[in-house]
Amino acid sequence: MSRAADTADQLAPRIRALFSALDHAGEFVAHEADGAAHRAHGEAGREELGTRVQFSLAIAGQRLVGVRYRAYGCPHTLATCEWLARSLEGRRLDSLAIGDPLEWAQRLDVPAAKLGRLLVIEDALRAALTRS
Amino acid sequence: MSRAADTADQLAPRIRALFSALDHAGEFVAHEADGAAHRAHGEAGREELGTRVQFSLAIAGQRLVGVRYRAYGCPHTLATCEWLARSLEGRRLDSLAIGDPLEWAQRLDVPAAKLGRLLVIEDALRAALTRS
Amino acid sequence: MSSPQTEPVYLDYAATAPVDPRVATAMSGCLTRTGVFGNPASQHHFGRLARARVEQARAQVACLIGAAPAQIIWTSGATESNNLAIFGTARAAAKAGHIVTARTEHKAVLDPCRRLEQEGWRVTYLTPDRDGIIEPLQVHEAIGADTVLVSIMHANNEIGVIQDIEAIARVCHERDLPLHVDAAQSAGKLEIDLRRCAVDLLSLTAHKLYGPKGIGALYVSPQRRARLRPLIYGGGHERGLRSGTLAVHQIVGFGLACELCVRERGEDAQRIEALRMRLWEGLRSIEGALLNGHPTRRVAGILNVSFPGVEGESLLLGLPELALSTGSACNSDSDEPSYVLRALGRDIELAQSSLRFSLGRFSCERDVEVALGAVRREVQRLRAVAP
Amino acid sequence: MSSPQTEPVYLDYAATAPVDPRVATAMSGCLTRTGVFGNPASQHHFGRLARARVEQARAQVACLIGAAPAQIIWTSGATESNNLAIFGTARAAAKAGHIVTARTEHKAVLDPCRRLEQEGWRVTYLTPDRDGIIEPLQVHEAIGADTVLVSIMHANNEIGVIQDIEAIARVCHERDLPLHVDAAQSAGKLEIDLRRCAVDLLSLTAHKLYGPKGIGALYVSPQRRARLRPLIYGGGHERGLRSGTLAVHQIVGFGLACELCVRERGEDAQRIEALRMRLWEGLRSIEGALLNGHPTRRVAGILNVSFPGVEGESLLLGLPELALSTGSACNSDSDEPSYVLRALGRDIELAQSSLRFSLGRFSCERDVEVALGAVRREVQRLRAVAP
Ligand SMILES: Cc1ncc(COP(=O)(O)O)c(C=O)c1O
Ligand SMILES: Cc1ncc(COP(=O)(O)O)c(C=O)c1O
Repeated sequence: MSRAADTADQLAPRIRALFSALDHAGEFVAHEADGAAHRAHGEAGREELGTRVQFSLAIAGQRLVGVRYRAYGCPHTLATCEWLARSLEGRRLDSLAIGDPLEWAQRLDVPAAKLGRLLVIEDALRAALTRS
Repeated sequence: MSRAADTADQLAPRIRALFSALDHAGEFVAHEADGAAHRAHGEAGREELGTRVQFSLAIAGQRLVGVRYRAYGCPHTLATCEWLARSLEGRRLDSLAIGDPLEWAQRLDVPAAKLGRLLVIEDALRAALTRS
Repeated sequence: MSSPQTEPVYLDYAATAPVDPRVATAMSGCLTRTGVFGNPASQHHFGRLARARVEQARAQVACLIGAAPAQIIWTSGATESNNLAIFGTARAAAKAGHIVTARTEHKAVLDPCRRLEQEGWRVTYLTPDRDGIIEPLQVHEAIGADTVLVSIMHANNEIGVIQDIEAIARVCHERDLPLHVDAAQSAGKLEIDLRRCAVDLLSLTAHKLYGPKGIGALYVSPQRRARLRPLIYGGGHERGLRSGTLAVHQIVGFGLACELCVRERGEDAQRIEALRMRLWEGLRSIEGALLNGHPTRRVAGILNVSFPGVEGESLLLGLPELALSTGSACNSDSDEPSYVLRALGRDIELAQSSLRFSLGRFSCERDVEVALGAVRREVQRLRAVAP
Repeated sequence: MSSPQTEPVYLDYAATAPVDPRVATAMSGCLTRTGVFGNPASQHHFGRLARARVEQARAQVACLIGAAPAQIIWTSGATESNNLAIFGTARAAAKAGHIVTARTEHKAVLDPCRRLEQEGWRVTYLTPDRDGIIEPLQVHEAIGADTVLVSIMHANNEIGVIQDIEAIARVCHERDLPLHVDAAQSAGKLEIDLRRCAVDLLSLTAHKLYGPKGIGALYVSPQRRARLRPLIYGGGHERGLRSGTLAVHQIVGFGLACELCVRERGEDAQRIEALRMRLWEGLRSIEGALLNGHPTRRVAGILNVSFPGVEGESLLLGLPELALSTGSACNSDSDEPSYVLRALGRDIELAQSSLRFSLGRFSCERDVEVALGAVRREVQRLRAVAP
């Protein structure tokens, strides 16, 4: 069980901080994003493969007024979802650049071995955006 | 150098005691065994083979009135020479039983690996006795 | 998720146990000039003192398992012991043959077996039942004409399940085959009496029984001695089976640790078992919590539980007040969940949602309460986040 | 012959050195619950603390020899390091080849070579000159088309003679051959800077440089890493080259011992050299006393002297106030006198009449005076007894 890997050492403080405050996880609750014209959902991944992610977007005008997610996955996965939700909330859809997993990994110090997981996040987010 | 062998552990207290008091080593000195009718010498072994032993016997009547030795060899060799000298001194030649290396080894707790060295002692002693 | 104000609670005794203070004291008496610092191979005073301590420790270790001192070979730990047992037996064989082992063995058994496969050997990896048990009959059926060795562990390091080594030994004995047992997790915890059990090779390590890391032993039965090829040559220490200067302080620590186990095993086991039961009683009230491994055939200290719907690495990170291991072992080297749980037939999700709690001599009630509170909190939080 | 009233004077630093008290203190901080007791492979708090110490020590060891930390592989000592270097290189070769080494190497090099000979390898054992020196040209001439490895030690453990490793490394480099160096007796005592010297594999052990027994290292150059076959498998520690739980206290002790050597080597060497010179000045006044090994190309602490006409084992036993080794090593396993002295061309009698005095950090003037008095007395006594 105790293998030679150093996941915990590699965990950037940023990842730890995000992981410990997954404020955007869950559903929109009553009155949240009430003024939204519509909602959009997207999801990707499977528990058996280690990662599953859902995004819910609340859109009003050309603006993302709310971003929520649910996720099953490793700390990097959860933290990246939270970070994306925080950074996208309030942004205009027409000028939206979500970047890509490589860029996220760089910004958040996610190790290369975890890139596959970020791809699942990207799939879920793009699926939601496509429907928005 | 430091091998796994336990020579020092195997050294019986008896061997240690004899080794530290090699009283019969050397030559007969002035007046020692003066009354002896004759002397006999015997030797065996070679330094390069690890052991060399010489015995000198002083005989008076049918009695070994003096036993001396010189020896180059391991502690067991020196101790056995000393023990033989002590036990043979004063004994009558006609009833002399010197025993054999196996018996000496048992009496003195000499390890089996050293039997070869005791054979050299036996050769030297028998050579001297033959000439006495 | 809360931050630890103090040190986390240690629940990872199966990974390594702290050294017993009595053992540490004995060890520190064998280091500096004022202690027993000699090389046991030296023939002088200091060598003799060291040798005496080494031989005393050999007797202590032997006593723990009902062996004779001359049957104990010092190694650097159970990893080396397992390697010596497996490669040592295999390389002494005239040609490549067959080995029987189990999918749930430690890597220190599996990796040597894999290496031998690359050298032309055939290896049967037995699959245990859902509880982690290997039936002696499975071993019997796997043995073929070219089988050279059977290697089955005593207690498993991930799930704590105990194999019926006596019965497996009888199977091997019938076929005149040597049995190697990795007893790293059971020695000092379960009774092992080699007088009553035809084991040929048995691996031990000190650091799981409150001794130091980096020292272990291989028990070698008199019949096997001549048929074991050394791994490490150079001077002929340990009757030629393992060369290298003997680490006196390590050996002395191992010996005393064994003696303490002999004296205190009963008490320790009872107390630790009670703590584990308390822990499981608390954890099973968490919805879906699932015990991995046989419910009763287990060592006192190890409890492995899956929490469906919760990913193990995240669960661990969310428990900073606890120090334990996960079966998901999601790491940079491998994303695979525990191969042991997979061998029990757990699906990947369950395997990656597991935690291994392992308790030991210094565990207490409070540790269990802290663990229960933390796990309840974090499972709830992560489930709330999950889809 | 007199009985020791007190402990004998320790003159066997080449067999093992006592642990420096500063090292012992550091080690004892890595054993019990109140210290750094975690398994460095664990991902939690205790694992991280342990890992940090291990990596600090790796840097300390690397610094001693001018290597990068990633090039240091922990082992259980120089015996294992030598085995890993030699078997690791040989077994990675496609077929049996040729090795060049010397008759004066330690058994931990010679015995693996002998084993390889049994497996079809060819080994050239170079004979040194009368002073114990192997000329680089000898290595050059011994290298053949199928040579796979050259293994030459740095400082000899019996006579203290230093080989010109830099020059030998150049010879190997020209032929694109890896050079293994057993530096057990030189590390911490002589400068070793692998940035300036094309050594591929270098063996270290802690207990000769005031660290603990049972821990060592193999330096592996980046070019060799991928071409070395492990000896011990199971978990993939140390980049797959040496599996097994890392012994944190041992590694920490080794690391600090190296750091102390870096800081104090100069002073230590000067002081020890002066003591050795004093000892030799005294001993050479004994009739026939003969220095074994090169008079100046030697490590500070080792002095090997033959006393013709005196058998070594008896000489030793007659010196109960001294703890040292003899080249005669007359023991139950073997009656052969030192193979190292024989390789220098000493005849059997001289070889079996030798004593190895080895001094170290804690040796003092009084030790030398006691040694001189005792040796003079006992040589005289035994010569009086000899034919
Ligand atoms: C069952 C089992 N075998 C072998 C080992 C390896 O032992 P060591 O850590 O002494 O190398 C361990 C622990 O790591 C283990 O739990
Ligand atoms: C030159 C040399 N190589 C190897 C060794 C073996 O090292 P260790 O005692 O660490 O196994 C020693 C000492 O015993 C030595 O002097």
